[in-house]
Amino acid sequence: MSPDPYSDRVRELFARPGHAGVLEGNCSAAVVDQGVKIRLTAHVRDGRVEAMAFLAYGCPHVIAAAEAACAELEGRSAVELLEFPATGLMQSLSVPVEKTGRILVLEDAVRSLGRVITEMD
Amino acid sequence: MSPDPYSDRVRELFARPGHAGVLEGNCSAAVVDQGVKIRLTAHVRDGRVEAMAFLAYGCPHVIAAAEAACAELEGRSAVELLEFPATGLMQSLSVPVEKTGRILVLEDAVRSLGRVITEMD
Amino acid sequence: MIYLDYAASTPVDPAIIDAMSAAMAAPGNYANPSSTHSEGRQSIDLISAAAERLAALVNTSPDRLIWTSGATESDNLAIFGAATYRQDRGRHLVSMRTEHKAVTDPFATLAKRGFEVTWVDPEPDGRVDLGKLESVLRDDTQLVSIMHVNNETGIIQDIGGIGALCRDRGILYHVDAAQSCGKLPIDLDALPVDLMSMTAHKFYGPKGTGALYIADRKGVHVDPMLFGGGQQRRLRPGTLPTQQIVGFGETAAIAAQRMNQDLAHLRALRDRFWAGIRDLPGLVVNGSLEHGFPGILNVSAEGVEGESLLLALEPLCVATGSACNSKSQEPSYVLRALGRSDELAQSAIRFSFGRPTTDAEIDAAVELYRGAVTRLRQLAPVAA
Amino acid sequence: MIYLDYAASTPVDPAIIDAMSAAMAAPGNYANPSSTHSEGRQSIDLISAAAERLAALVNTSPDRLIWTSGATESDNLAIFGAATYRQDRGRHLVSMRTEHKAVTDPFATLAKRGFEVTWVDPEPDGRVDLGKLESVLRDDTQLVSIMHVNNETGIIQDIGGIGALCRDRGILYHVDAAQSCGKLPIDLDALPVDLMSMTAHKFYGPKGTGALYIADRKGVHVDPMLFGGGQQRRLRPGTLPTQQIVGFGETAAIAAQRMNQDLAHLRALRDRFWAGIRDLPGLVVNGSLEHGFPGILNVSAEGVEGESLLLALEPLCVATGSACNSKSQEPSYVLRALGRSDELAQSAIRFSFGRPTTDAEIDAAVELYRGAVTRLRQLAPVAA
Ligand SMILES: Cc1ncc(COP(=O)(O)O)c(C=O)c1O
Ligand SMILES: Cc1ncc(COP(=O)(O)O)c(C=O)c1O
Repeated sequence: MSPDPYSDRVRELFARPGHAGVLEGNCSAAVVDQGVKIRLTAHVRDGRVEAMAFLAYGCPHVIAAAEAACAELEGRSAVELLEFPATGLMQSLSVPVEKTGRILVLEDAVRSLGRVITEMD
Repeated sequence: MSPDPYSDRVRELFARPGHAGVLEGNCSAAVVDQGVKIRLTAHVRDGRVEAMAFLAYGCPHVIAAAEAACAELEGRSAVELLEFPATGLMQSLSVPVEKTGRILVLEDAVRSLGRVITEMD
Repeated sequence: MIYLDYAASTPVDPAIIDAMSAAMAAPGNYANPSSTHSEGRQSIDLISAAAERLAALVNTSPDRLIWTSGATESDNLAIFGAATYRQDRGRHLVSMRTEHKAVTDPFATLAKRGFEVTWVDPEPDGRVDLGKLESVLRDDTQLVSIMHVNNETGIIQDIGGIGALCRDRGILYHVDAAQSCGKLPIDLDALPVDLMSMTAHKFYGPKGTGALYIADRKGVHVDPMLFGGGQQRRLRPGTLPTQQIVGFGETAAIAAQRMNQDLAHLRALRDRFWAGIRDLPGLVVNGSLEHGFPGILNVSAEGVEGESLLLALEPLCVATGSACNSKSQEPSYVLRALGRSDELAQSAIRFSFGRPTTDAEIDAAVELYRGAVTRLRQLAPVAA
Repeated sequence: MIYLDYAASTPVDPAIIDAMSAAMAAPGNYANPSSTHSEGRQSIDLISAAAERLAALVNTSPDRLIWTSGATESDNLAIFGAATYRQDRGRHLVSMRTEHKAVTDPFATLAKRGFEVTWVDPEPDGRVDLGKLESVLRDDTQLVSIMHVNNETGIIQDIGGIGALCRDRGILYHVDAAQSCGKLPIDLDALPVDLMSMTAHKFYGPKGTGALYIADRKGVHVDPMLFGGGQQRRLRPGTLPTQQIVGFGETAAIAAQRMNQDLAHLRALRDRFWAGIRDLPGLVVNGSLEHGFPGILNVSAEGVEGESLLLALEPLCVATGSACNSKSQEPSYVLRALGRSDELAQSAIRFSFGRPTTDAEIDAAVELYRGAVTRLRQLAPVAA
């Protein structure tokens, strides 16, 4: 069987990205690379991410990964953002190898956000 | 429509060659050429062919032409045999051009028979 | 599922399927058309009748047509065959980067084998400017290949005008008519065209059967690519696939009858679709409505990523890039040759309409497209 | 009409026609298999399933198979493709004059392009002597092509033995299996064969669809002949003809199931036929009963002209020479290579039997043959 290029989970995240949007506040990071554009915004309290949102221009895997990252990172500390590895997402979303670079752009954006939060402290 | 290579007349003559065989007597001629073998025998009276028969090894057009020639030449004089042109047969039997040489072998055989008859006179 | 990918391939008309089935099973029809016995001749008759029908569709004589396995093979046979046949006269060839890969790849290969290829730049709408074309023609030019209807944009080239330039100079003119054969009127008797590629599966016929037209004119000939049993005057050997050719013939006969009706239908659909989406901001038509075949509408949307757009459009079946390279992630080379930025080329969707397409499908497609573009723009960091 | 020309082509099994029809009309199935949308993927699935079935028939993996338009194209792709791919290592090639034209003509063309071709002479029954073959292999030999079952005589070559000689020396071995695929057991996993040509229409499948097996082994590769959309790993572009490939897959599945039964049936028919005619004087079997595929019996009759024999045999549909050159008036080049005189070669009739052949048809054929030979001998000047 020739596989559907998108897993059910990717389809679900792409169709209903609950974290799409912009959170007002001063924690935000944006990265443009590899034809992908990502902007992350967050509400931060006590060095922890209370809420996080994304805007993304990119393929379905990028959008799904951004949505999954936002959901996953809420409640985490800036340090955790700084060390955020995209590998977990690549696996759980079965991202094809040729798209690895694009998911690393998301990783970049998350780490930038981590830095922004750290610097604000 | 891609044509049947054999006309109805060729098929008829090939299927029922009434003049196939050998007539006992001393008027006979044989020619071997172009992969074709033809033997003609005749009953001759007063310089005229009373009856004529053929044996042939060759393609259907050769066999049909030999049968047609025998039928046509009964009653003719030796001179007529000597001048026998195969062109009429080629037309009436729609012989394809690439087989012209084979029908000329039949012409040869008829003319040889004409010579045999003339020499016997 | 709403299928708007008729430029990639089409469903086969039931009448055609019936004719093909009969050509495979009915006694005699399945015989090898190379055989001399009555059954073999029956197969030849079926093939001759099909040739008559295809020849009638494009107004030429049946003995000018060589059967192939599709337009890819026809294009290759025309280009390699004519280039090598005439290589002693000269080795300069002319084409455009907006051609199908089945044309550009053979030329690229010839360029590696000692031929010189000039690629003429298209005008912004994709058409070739005859003056520009004329300026690259040389004494040693042997072959020009410029298609009739572009598979991505639908743009229609002036094949009569191009052919006239070539004929004046004794240059062969090859036309890839994969997207126009059976859809637009083609009069090979009147056109200054030497070689034309056709394929059945783009106009409701079976996949895997094509034809190459070779004009009956001095100097027009192709060297064969395949060697074997002497079928098709040694130009293209192999047992003729009776059922495929019968299917192609039936396809041609139906198309000849329906052409005007089909064209009017496609124009109405295309206009309805465009009317439904044109007020969206930041849309760019790739090609032109005026000079385009109405079965194809290719639109880019600023600020929208193509792959996500395709997914957001489901259950709409449409194409980005041409069918033949829709798997690749790269922006269409055709649209880039038209001067589109990578981003704009990436967002292009080719909507292609067909006989079975209904107004209701168009309306649903309009709604899906408006929704998807709007949603993805909202999702993107830089709103349009 | 009594059809005994199954080696030329076969009627298509109704189950296969049904599968092909569904692949052309059912929603989704008709989509272009190159398209990414769900409908396109449905077509790919159909094609993958067909590849599994053909691969199972010859015991290899589906990704080793390239779809083509028939054995003629497979033979050309294998021979030109391997010869040019390996031309830097050497330009010596080996084949036999008893091969099909789809093999001998490509080699003859390569000989004109700077390759050296050695033609190994067959033994009187048509088989190759392994010692003789070995003696012509050289350090610069790159490719050997010797078929499995001969299309005129039915003789079976020892492809395992030939392949072993080649593999020992790093030479590629190509087998034209057009007449054996689906009829004799073939185990590509076990056989030392690098390239194998197959075609569906010789075993109850559709005409115009073939395959080329390319072994997964270092140094085994072919340069493509056609260029275009990147289909089939660029080895053979063009829109894949879903219905044709589905038909081929179904053909393979049925053949795998029926092979033993088919073989027993053919053997019984061939033996019945031979028993019915063998007492006629002056008969010569071209090939051999012992080493021949039982679906084919090729017999010459001394003193009988072939074309007249063919007509006298009506309504029997049989072949003189192979189907692909049965139109030519020349005696078969294959039989001449076996040492037959022109006259004896001319009189050869190839009887080929199939699944639908009945004992009653065999008995009628026996009567027709006895009658025709007897009558034509009586008609001939020099009786046998
Ligand atoms: C313009 C053009 N040329 C050639 C082809 C190749 O045709 P085929 O699929 O018959 O090989 C296509 C379609 O894929 C096409 O659109
Ligand atoms: C031995 C052999 N090779 C090749 C071919 C050519 O096959 P196709 O008709 O599929 O091109 C045939 C049949 O004609 C054949 O018998």
